[in-house]
Amino acid sequence: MFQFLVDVLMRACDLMLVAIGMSAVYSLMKFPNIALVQYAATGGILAIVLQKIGAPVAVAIVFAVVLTGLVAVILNEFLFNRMLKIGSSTAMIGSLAVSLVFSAAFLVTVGPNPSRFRLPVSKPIRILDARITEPQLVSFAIVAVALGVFALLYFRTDLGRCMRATSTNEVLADATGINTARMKTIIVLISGVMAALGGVAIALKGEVDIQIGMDLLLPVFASAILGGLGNPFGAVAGALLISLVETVVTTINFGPLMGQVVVFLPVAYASAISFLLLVAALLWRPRGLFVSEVKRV
Amino acid sequence: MIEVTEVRAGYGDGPDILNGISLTAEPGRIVTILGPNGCGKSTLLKCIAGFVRPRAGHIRMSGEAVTDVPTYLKVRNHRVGFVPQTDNVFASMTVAENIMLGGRLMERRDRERRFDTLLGQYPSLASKKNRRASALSGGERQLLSLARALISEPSILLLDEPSAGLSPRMMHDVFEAIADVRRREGPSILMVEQNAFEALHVSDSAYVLSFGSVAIEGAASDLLADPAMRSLYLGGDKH
Amino acid sequence: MSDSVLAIEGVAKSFGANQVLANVCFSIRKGEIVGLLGPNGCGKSTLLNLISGVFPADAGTLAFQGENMTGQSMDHIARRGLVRTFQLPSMPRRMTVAELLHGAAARGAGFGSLFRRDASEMAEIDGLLDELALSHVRYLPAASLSGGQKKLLSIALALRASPRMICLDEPTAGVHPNLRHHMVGLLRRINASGITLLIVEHDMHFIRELCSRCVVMDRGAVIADCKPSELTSNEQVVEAYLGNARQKRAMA
Amino acid sequence: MSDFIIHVTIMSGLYALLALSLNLQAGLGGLMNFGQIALFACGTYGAAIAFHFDFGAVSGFVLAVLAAALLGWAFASVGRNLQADYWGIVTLALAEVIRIIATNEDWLTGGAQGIGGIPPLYAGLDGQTRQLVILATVLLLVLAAGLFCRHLIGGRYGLSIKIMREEPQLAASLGYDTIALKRQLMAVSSVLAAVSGFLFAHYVSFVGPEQIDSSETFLIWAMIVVGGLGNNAGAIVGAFLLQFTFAFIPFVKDWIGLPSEYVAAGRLLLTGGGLIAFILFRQSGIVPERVGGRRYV
Amino acid sequence: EAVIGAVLPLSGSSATQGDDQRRGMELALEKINADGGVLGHPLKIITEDSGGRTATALDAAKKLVTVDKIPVVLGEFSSGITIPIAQYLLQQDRVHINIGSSSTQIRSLGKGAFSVIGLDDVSGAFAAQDVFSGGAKNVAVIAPNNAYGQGIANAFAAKFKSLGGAITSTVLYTEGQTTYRRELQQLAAGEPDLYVYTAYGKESATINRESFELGLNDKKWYGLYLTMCTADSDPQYVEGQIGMDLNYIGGNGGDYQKAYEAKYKGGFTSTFNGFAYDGVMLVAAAINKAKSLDPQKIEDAIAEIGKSYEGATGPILLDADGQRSTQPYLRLKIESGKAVATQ
Ligand SMILES: Nc1ncnc2c1ncn2[C@@H]1O[C@H](COP(=O)(O)OP(=O)(O)OP(=O)(O)O)[C@@H](O)[C@H]1O
Ligand SMILES: Nc1ncnc2c1ncn2[C@@H]1O[C@H](COP(=O)(O)OP(=O)(O)OP(=O)(O)O)[C@@H](O)[C@H]1O
Ligand SMILES: [Mg+2]
Ligand SMILES: [Mg+2]
Repeated sequence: MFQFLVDVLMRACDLMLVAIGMSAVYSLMKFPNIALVQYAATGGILAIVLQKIGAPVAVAIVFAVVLTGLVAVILNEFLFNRMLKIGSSTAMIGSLAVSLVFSAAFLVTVGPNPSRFRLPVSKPIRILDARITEPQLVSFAIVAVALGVFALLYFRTDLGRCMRATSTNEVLADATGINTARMKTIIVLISGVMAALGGVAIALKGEVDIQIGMDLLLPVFASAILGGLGNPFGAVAGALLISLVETVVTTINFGPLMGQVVVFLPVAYASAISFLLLVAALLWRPRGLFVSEVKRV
Repeated sequence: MIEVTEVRAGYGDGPDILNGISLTAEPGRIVTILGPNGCGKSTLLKCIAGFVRPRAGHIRMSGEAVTDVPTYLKVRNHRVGFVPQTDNVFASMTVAENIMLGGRLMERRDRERRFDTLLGQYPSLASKKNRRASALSGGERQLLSLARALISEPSILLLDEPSAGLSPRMMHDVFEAIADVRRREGPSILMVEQNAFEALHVSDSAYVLSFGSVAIEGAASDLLADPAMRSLYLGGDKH
Repeated sequence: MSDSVLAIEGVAKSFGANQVLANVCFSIRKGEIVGLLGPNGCGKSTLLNLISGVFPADAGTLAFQGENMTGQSMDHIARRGLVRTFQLPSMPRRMTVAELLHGAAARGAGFGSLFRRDASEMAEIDGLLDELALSHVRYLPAASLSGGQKKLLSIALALRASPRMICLDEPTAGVHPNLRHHMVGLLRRINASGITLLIVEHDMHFIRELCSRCVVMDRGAVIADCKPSELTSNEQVVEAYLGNARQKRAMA
Repeated sequence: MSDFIIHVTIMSGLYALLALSLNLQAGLGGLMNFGQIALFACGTYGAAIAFHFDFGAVSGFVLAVLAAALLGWAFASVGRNLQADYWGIVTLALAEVIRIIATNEDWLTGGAQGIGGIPPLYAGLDGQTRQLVILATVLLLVLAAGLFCRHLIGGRYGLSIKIMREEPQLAASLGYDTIALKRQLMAVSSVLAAVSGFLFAHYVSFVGPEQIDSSETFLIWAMIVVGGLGNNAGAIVGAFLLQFTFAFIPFVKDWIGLPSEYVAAGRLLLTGGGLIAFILFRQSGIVPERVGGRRYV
Repeated sequence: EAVIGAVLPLSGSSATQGDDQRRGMELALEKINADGGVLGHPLKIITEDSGGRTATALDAAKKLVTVDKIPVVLGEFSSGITIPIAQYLLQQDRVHINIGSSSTQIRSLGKGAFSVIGLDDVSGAFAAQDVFSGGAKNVAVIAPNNAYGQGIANAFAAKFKSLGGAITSTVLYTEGQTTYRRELQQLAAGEPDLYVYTAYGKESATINRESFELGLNDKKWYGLYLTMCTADSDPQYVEGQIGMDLNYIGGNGGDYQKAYEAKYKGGFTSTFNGFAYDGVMLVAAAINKAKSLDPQKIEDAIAEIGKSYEGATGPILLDADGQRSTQPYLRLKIESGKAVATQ
């Protein structure tokens, strides 16, 4: 049972930080930035490469994350801001194009083979009936701390309030003395950092390859939208829900019902089922599960 | 103090909406801008606030040139309060958060004090303090927007139709409140209005715009007194 | 009441714990021009939303021309001839005023009209634009109109939808006084052509000139239903809505 | 060389049909369909299944068209009160569900192995003539579809769709049944996609699940964004331009003399970078949409 | 001057394998040209990227045929792409060499299509026999949910059942996930005697690590193409695994392996480089034998050579359909991080 929870959390952690980043950027820029998943890949790969050339793990991680954040800001400044002037679907296609360039860059720099941190192999620790390894615990901790810091920032500081104000009404935010351009830069930086941390968290647990970004795209999208785009903490809940459903449907043994020992739903259908859940949830709450905004006339 | 000299402005690469407008609003005075729909009143306010960049001409606030200063800096440096005509609230935030945001540049103590007095003045908002602004009725939004602008004790107040959609009683209260702010804090108030009579009653001077230029300017009382003016620009002689 | 166009019976609506409308009853006869008044936030727009089917009522029934419309969708009700305007109109960014007016006539615009293009309505649209002082902006994107112009445009749009009854939500808010005067004439003519009008309004002159009857609400309930001239003598209405003596003087 | 150009033109034509279909939905109707490839899949699998079970090409065509119209209808029904972005992700998820089904139900779809050996159209003709006849067929279809779309957008129906796209509430208040409008639009445009898929299956002679990966949808999006969202000519031009670019990238590679380990990176870089450059320097596409259309300016 | 073509997935989700195929071809090219090339000229290969997409691959194949006028094309990796390009090539009377797909559908492509890789029925049957005779009666199978995985899992199951064994569960996993814990737990739920798995580099690394973490390594693991399955995994996780793989030893396989390791600094990334190598070598030999670049003549020469050809991946015997009929396999075991042959 506890193992089951660990499995759910582990999968959710992989999605959460990137989904938060996507949702946060969406709230201010009003377009789903596909390149975010590549920031996650960049974070993970960069940290591994840095460790390989001699940096201690912690230093490698910090550098990778900060660098990725800066890359996110620079791309936003030079590309996405200009694309957004044309329209949000244009910006989205633009971010896809940026993702392709990222793939190309990865392909020439690190090649298609997976890589991982050089960490001592640790025997899993037993907690109740679950087995967890040390790097996994570290990766949990990173995700938890990142979430906590972001929550404090978003809900408890003036900066967070200003971000939320900018995301609901940019013109009025400007008229209230908020530097909306800077808010956007900050949110882009934060999203880049969050995505990179997400990538690092994945890398710590195991291995990353250059496809990891594009592989994350759909589940991250699903999480962000299930929680309600523009509501970063909805994305967390969305990620948890998606992984819960995926895990539940694959661990229920239908065998006894059908008079056989083990009959599982084919795992291939796990993601299909979580997508169907997404559709059903949106039929019920069209703006995501955790958006309580009223749109009135 | 707001000084606008020979400002021309328009949207995108469209034609000029403002064709060389000049006006001044001195501290402690209420200046009302009147004019038919689409003559450029809101554009003028947006221009002063910095949302529309003038194509020619100058804007000064408290004697300082601010023509190309971005909005948020104007708001910070010259304590500008702005009530837009539409989209005037932070829809997904609560009423209290909306008002507090208006005062985010103030000392915390001052802000809370002002917050309490404002809610005292607008009981209909006080009772909806923790409700999302998106649920408010049209009139309630109008009040909220005004409260948000007033909390910071602005020295320049730009009001785009503050009385639109208010009940007669509320409209009266709002104009009283504006007159009251003028008396106590002495900001320069520039107000666009369609409810001309009520607005002129509390104003010191007025400009009537027509197709992006000033057609008439004068003291509010003179405009009210002139019957020709009434029928031509103020909607007939009904009062 | 055979000539009742719109009958509202015991309508109630809450948003969460917040009861906005409670047991609202009144009816409107064919050809009437009724003003719906009340302080801000008393529930006028919410009532219009219920009547036009934006969302369903929690309780009560709504009947239009004898047909029960409770719980019907907005487009269904509009096709039956009950059309409304919005208090804060938002207009398309990528359609011009003229385009919008052409498209506003929903009847016969279905998939079947694929190969139909007629210019006969041009004259009608031109007339409307003239009447509402919008001729010079006809080729501008509708969203770039000024606040007042949008209000005027939304009246024109409602008229294009071949209505039997129009509910107007604060048609004069933000409209220049001269045009308000003009609008009285326009609405009278519309009414004379057999269209019933329900008008939410705060401009008492406008109400007095136009309406034959006023329904006044306060905190979600009807507190008065009378002739406009009788409003000032109703203590409750003065207290809740009209306010101080200067306003009363203006009404006198 | 001319054979190659004929081939690329045929492919471009097939993509042009897809782009026209998407342009009707996204450009005219504001429906951000990210599941376009699923409608195409109805076409390919319609042809493949009919072949597999020996129904004959005509019933394959009927099957393809019916399935696509039905699926389009279903997409619209699911999205009846969803915001554009939400609906976009929902369609993406549904398309993925369809791909998963196609991968796993091998009794029907051949599973991951796909269905091969689908006979070409005009099987009676010899190779060279057949290519030319297919080319003519495709180009005629593109022309017809283009004219049809033009008529649809320019006419009364187009106006009502536009109101629905821009201000659904306003449209409903004027008496438009917005859900019905969406369904009609989706059903009609889906037929175009199905025709494209049907021809593709017979042309390529093989149908498999990797052909309907979600990245294919992004490609079609890129075509209409490059061409100018909302413009029919733009969609066609975009499809041809991108398809020709992709087809000729190998020549650029030969010409530069790119070593083979950089072939893939070069391809990604050219497509991604080219797309970015295009968006930035040709802001609203080759043929931008004009507000007001032809009649009302 | 002899030029041949290749269409490989150098980008997209199979880029790892595609890149490894490219390496094999490169080694073959070096060897051929060091030995004097073909028909007296150095051999040249034009490699095109398929991006893992049918449409792109088809464009590439058409370019190779109509523009570069190439008689022989090798490739691709996914059966779903190999089949359509092969069909096109056969229509154009060119020769196609399958170097990486193992779908049994390939058998029915027709004349002019050859496979230097044994199709799934061959390898699946061998593994089933091997596992069964090793004593396991109840096994669970995990394989990727693609043409290769479905094919080999089916072939294995068919043979294993016919021998009298039982499959407790078959899990087809979706590639590219960050975790396979759910899949592994499904697998374990049937309590098999042994796990049979096959996975590409990255996925197998994750699967091996997670099965270690979940304690699934208390049972035996049998890898189909064991070196591919363990290439990217940490040695600790895979210690003691057994499995089958293609035979690189004997013939010129040993030299090939050494050359690969010298050039690319490490063991094989996947099993596919060897087939790519053999494919090129076979074509070169055929061109030399045919003394012509005419596709028809090359085709005949390949059929002729294919009667007995010693490749790096062992003897290549092509049957009447042009498919590799037998494939020598090795039984391997991971001991102190190295795959060693057992008997
Ligand atoms: N969707 C909603 N959710 C919650 N509360 C709502 C909602 N819509 C309206 N309300 C509340 O219901 C009350 C009545 O609103 P309504 O818009 O009907 O007022 P109104 O009479 O039209 O006022 P005004 O004259 O200011 O437009 C208001 O207090 C408003 O806050
Ligand atoms: N964003 C915009 N883009 C293009 N044109 C615009 C835009 N906003 C306003 N306009 C045009 O500028 C003119 C003046 O608009 P403005 O909003 O300043 O009018 P106004 O005087 O405030 O009218 P009202 O009393 O109706 O609010 C109008 O004709 C309008 O069409
Ligand atoms: Mg205005
Ligand atoms: Mg209202």
